[in-house]
Amino acid sequence: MNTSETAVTTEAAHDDHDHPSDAKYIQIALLLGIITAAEVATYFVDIGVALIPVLMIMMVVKFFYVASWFMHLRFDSPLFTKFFVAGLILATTVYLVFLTVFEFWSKG
Amino acid sequence: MRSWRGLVGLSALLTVTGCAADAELDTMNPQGPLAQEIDNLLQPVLILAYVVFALVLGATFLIWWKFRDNHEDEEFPKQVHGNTKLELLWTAAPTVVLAVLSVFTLIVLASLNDREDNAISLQVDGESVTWEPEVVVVGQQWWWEFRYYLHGLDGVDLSDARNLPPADIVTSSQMIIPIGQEIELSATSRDVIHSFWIPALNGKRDVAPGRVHPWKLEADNPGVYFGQCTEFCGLSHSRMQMQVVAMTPEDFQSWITEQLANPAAPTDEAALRGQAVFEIQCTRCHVVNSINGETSTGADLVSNAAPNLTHFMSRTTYAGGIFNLYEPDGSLDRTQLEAWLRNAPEEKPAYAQGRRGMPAMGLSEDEIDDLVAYLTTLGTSPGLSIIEATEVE
Amino acid sequence: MTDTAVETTRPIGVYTRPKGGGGWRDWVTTVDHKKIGILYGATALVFFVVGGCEALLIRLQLATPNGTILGADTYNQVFTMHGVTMIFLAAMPLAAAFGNYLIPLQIGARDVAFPRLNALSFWVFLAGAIFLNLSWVLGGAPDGGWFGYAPNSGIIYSPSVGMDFYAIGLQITGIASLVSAINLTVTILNMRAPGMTLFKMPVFTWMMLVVQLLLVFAMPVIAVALFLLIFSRQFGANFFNTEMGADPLLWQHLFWIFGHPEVYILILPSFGIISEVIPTFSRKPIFGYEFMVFSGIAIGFMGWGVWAHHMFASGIGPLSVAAFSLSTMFIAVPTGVKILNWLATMWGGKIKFTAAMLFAVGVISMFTIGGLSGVTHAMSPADTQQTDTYYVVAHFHYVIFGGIIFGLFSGFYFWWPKVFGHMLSEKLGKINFWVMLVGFNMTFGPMHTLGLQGMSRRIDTYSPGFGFELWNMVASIGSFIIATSVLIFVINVIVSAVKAKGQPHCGPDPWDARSLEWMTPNPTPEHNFDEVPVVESLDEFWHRKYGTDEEGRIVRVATAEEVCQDGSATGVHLPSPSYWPLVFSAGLPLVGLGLIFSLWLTIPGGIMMVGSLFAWVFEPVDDPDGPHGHHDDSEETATEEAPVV
Amino acid sequence: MSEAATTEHPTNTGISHNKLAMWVFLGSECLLFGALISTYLLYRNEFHTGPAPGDIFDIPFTSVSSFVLLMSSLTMVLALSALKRGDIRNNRLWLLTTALLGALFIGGQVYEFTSFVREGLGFTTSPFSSAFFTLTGFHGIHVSLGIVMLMSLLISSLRGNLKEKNSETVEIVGLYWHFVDVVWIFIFTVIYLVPNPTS
Ligand code: HEA
Ligand code: HEA
Ligand code: HEC
Ligand code: CUA
Ligand SMILES: [Cu+2]
Repeated sequence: MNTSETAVTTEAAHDDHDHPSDAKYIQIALLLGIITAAEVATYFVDIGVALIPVLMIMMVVKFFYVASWFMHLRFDSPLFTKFFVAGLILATTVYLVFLTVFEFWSKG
Repeated sequence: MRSWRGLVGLSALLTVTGCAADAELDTMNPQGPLAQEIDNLLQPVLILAYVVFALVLGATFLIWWKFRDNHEDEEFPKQVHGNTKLELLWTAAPTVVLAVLSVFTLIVLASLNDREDNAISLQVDGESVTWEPEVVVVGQQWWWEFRYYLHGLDGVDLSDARNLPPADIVTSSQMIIPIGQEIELSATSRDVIHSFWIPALNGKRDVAPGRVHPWKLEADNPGVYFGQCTEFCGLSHSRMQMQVVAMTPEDFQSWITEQLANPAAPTDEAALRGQAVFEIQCTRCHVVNSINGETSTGADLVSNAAPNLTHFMSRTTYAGGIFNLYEPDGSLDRTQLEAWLRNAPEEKPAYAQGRRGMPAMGLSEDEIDDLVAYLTTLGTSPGLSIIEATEVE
Repeated sequence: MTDTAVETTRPIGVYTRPKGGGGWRDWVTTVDHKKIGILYGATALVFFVVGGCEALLIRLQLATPNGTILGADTYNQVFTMHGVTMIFLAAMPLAAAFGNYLIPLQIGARDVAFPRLNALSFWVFLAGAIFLNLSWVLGGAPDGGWFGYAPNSGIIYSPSVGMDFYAIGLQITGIASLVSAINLTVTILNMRAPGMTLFKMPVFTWMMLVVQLLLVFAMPVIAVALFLLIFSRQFGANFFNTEMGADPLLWQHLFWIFGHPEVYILILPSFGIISEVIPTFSRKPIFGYEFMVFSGIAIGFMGWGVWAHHMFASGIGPLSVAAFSLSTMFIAVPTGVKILNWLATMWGGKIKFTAAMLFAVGVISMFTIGGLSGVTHAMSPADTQQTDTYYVVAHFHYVIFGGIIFGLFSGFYFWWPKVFGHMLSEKLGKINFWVMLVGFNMTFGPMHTLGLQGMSRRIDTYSPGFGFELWNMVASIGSFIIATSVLIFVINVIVSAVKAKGQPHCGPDPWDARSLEWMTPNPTPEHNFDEVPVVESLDEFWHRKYGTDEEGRIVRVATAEEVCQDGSATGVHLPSPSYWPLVFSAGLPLVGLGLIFSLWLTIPGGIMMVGSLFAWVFEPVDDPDGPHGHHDDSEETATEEAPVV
Repeated sequence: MSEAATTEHPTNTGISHNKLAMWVFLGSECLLFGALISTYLLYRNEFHTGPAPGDIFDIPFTSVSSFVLLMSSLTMVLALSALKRGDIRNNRLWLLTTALLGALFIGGQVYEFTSFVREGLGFTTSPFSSAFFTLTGFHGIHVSLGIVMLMSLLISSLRGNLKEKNSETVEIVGLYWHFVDVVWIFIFTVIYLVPNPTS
């Protein structure tokens, strides 16, 4: 962790610069809305085997945008990202293994 | 310091002396190839463990002896902060040891999990059938049922353990197997999780409701092998035992033949009266093939099952394998059986009110006498040798 | 800082903060991490004795075949409560006691990041502990084993209220653990003294950091498992209803996904403790500090990938068994690194075998026995013979008693002067150790044998004839020797306290210690440090006392008295005490009882909780007469950015 | 007393305690929802004799409420950004909008639940139903708690206590809010959109 240096001096300002404007937020929300629409569209339009991968990709993109922009992970201390990503990765691996042990994938 | 060494030595020793002669559940006394494989895996690892422990303890004593220093001086020993080479060494060394262990573990694991194709030929109702030895094991609070489908398990739906298709032979507490054959088990449960374990023949396997777990057993020699339910399953978990009786193929065949036939109808007065009581009081839970066939199956109980009593006398222990049916001389242990019929929960804790276990039936002493007379007509006693070997205290 | 927070959150008349003062009021409102640490420790010791007495009952029942001291039903409750009490109400809170008391001191902080939340953690824990034990008198204790396997823990098979107390009680203590874990994580990351980088932190603090992270990630998993159980029992949910197609293994997985990290949650604090004790008494720095730290992290990390080793016989497929078998074995590697590094620390030292050191050395050898039997479990085919026998009971008592309890006792003897200002008797301490070592090996050593002889665990009695008689008797006698040793400890505590009465406090540095906590006088003053030290190295305190001369020999450059602060600073601002953590916590068991017996009870419970939360948020930052300050824990009041220095 | 003693509280990481605590907590929440979601996935086929997920999910309806929740994330950042500019008025406006959107989402969930119950899917109908209601119920409780927090912010703002310098409080509540949204993004895809078994 990069917290090992003595951060007695803080970049207290890091919050202020670099902050996206409201317009940027609205753009992102628009993008999220469009992706959601696309997601919903898959329900009505048959795209065959591509369905699940496509859904997953769209989900991850949305997830990523909310986390990095709305939750400011992009601009904020990397420590936050570490905690969050640690939780995410841990949860994902542990529960994927969990489902695998239950033979979830073959049972469908 | 002395005492310490002595004690640690003692505790190590205890492990070695694990195999007392009269320990019927001894895990280190394999009596079949499967248990043998496990033992072969464990023994060297135990030795390795002693070696590692001896090294750690030896180092501790050496340090104690060489570096103890209770003087109040200001001298400091050489200040060593670490040594990367050493660190890597003692990261690598155990890794290597464990890698070796894991190879053996995997080999044994694989071999314990593959299915051997074997079949024996049996006379069933005058016909010859090939039987791949397989037994359905069903656990419930707090006894084991063993079901034999002599025409194979193909097409036999085991998914609902409380509603299993009729089997050719249904028995409880004692599983009878032929020697020298790998017996495939399909194990399931009618209520909670139990664990099926015959230490001399193999490790254990849990049985769980809604799941059918494969497992297997094999005995080299005829004999009686003890087991115990090892997954905590409630009140009488400690009293949920079982035995495997391994027989020569000939003996096994005669056992099959006997089990397939219905016991002769009682003739004696008391037994007939007993049968009458049985039909009123007992058939709502128990099955005796000649009376109620497969029609009533313990509908009163949470598990939906009570032991099938058709060949009751052919087993030597009952009620979860904890009571002897016979005295050592081969005569009926009447006192115990009467006590059981008088008030079963008194003999073996159960939640009879909660429909788990056999209730106290409120029978009169006469009725009990008659019932015992009737029960003794159900099946024939096995030989004295089995009675002796299965005796439980 | 900014008094503005005070100004903006106008104190609402009634909610003035208590002033502290003296006596019991001081203890129930305290937010001081040291007092909370002591509260944790005292409570946990009480529950250790409770759990120990349950263990003695178990041993009495099993001493002879066909034992009749407890019936089957009572026995099941007793062993379940023994496991639950020891793990959740004794071992975990004892670790919390050390963590609370020592972490801020070891990193040079005045308190933890959220003092009121810290108090909350303790009171919630206490509420949960009392709640769990109330079950004894309110309809029967839990009887499903400490891991409460479904469906045996369900309403059909366990119709008494016991398992409800289990599920709700553990949920309550879980809240305490989670809150405290977040608190200590933030404390360690954010509040280190200037100069103290992560890699200058004492190993104990490091291990506690790993433990807090494990807690942060593991507690929610058992929380979910317990919710599923509560919903199934209270509201008829079908999570474990196999008739409808539910899978009973769901509970096992969730429980052990939590449960295995949990055992490392239990052991790592003790590893941390002896990593402080051993260097001190060997008069050498810890060998391979980075390896010690990284192996601790590795243990914590690998601990997530091994849970199904508790389920080798449960019917998961052979591939899963193989995978978990391998992952489990390799956990021995980082643990081995620790064992060998401790030995290497002692090697070439000038070792003083004080009581604390004896217990630490005891950990090294006794834990190793347990660890090695763990490896024999990890070989899954072998484990199918061992699982659910006394061999497992032997394994985990060796790691738990030999690893955790010995480690904690080492900590008691080591830090007692720090906390209470007087030493424990070394003589009694050594007797304590030897008696405990003898009793411990006599109790749990024979269990290896019993297990290999085929004695199942959780059986209320056994018949003669299986060859179990001798070793059970030996084990039972051993357990009373352990009890004697615990009694000796209690006597030591009392005798030493009586002796110390009226005497001046012991000097600041009784052990010639190494880390920052000893830079404050003994016992620690309320404000910890007069002045927060600037840290330059690992073992800062030691380095301030010693330097090297031209030939590289170690020479004393300052006496401990010179280096230590005298605790004379006055007027240091400290967070004010508060009633609300206690009030909030008292509401929880009421809600729990309400769920079990009558929903009406949830109303006063809910009111207490919501009310105290409200009061919490709006209570003034400071006690009315105290000096103005800042640094408090409520979101409303402490939101200003970290000031730039 | 010496002022020095009280002003020595910069944090090592440069991050405030509260914010760090919230992130640690969110890391923990990942495991909580992970367990609930996996439980659901395990049981989505176990509908016993009751309705199957594919029979009753109303995708168009849920899409709308998902969209509502998504947009509440936008209003939440706008609230924060307004406060950072010192624009108290817009801050209040957006906080209120966020809470209302959240409430709308909850309303939708209540409607969904009642219509499911009407179609025969009760909490105790099947393992699937228990898992479904538990998962979405936990999410709903999180949203509701978020609404309570937003309302508290609003009240404190109306009492004049929510100023530019308190923006971190809003940010922290925002983090929680976005997290709950992110969880829904996951749930919406994995539970609703991935083709569901039908009876
Ligand atoms: C403090 C708690 C603690 C700790 C630290 C451990 C440590 C380990 N445990 Fe244990 N365990 C428990 C507490 C703990 N355990 C409990 C409570 C249970 C029972 C739960 C229940 O059922 O109620 C249990 C059960 C348990 C099981 C399930 C048994 C069963 O029910 O069938 C297994 C199986 O693999 C296991 C394995 C291990 C291993 C491999 C380690 C390893 O971490 C050990 C590593 C250490 C060493 C190996 C010693 C030092 C190493 C060296 C000196 C290097 C050289 C070594 C080699 C080359 C081998 N444990
Ligand atoms: C931290 C964990 C911990 C600790 C410290 C202990 C300590 C002890 N445990 Fe164990 N134990 C468990 C955790 C622990 N245990 C767990 C998790 C289980 C599994 C439960 C389950 O299966 O669900 C278990 C199960 C278990 C069993 C198996 C029960 C069964 O399967 O049927 C046994 C049997 O002997 C046992 C014995 C003991 C003994 C004799 C001690 C002794 O070391 C206790 C020593 C302590 C004392 C004796 C203190 C008493 C002191 C006094 C009496 C002095 C009085 C002084 C005053 C009043 C001032 N324990
Ligand atoms: C409500 C159900 C019920 C009724 C009625 C009942 N039993 Fe039982 N019986 C059981 C159960 C369950 C067991 C297994 C108990 C155990 O092992 O814990 C059992 C066991 C037995 C056994 C031992 C069988 C074995 O092989 O283990 C005998 C013999 C027996 N019952 C006889 C009787 C007789 C005779 C009656 C009638 C007077 C009777 N039972 C009525 C449920 C019942
Ligand atoms: Cu059946 Cu234990
Ligand atoms: Cu484990």
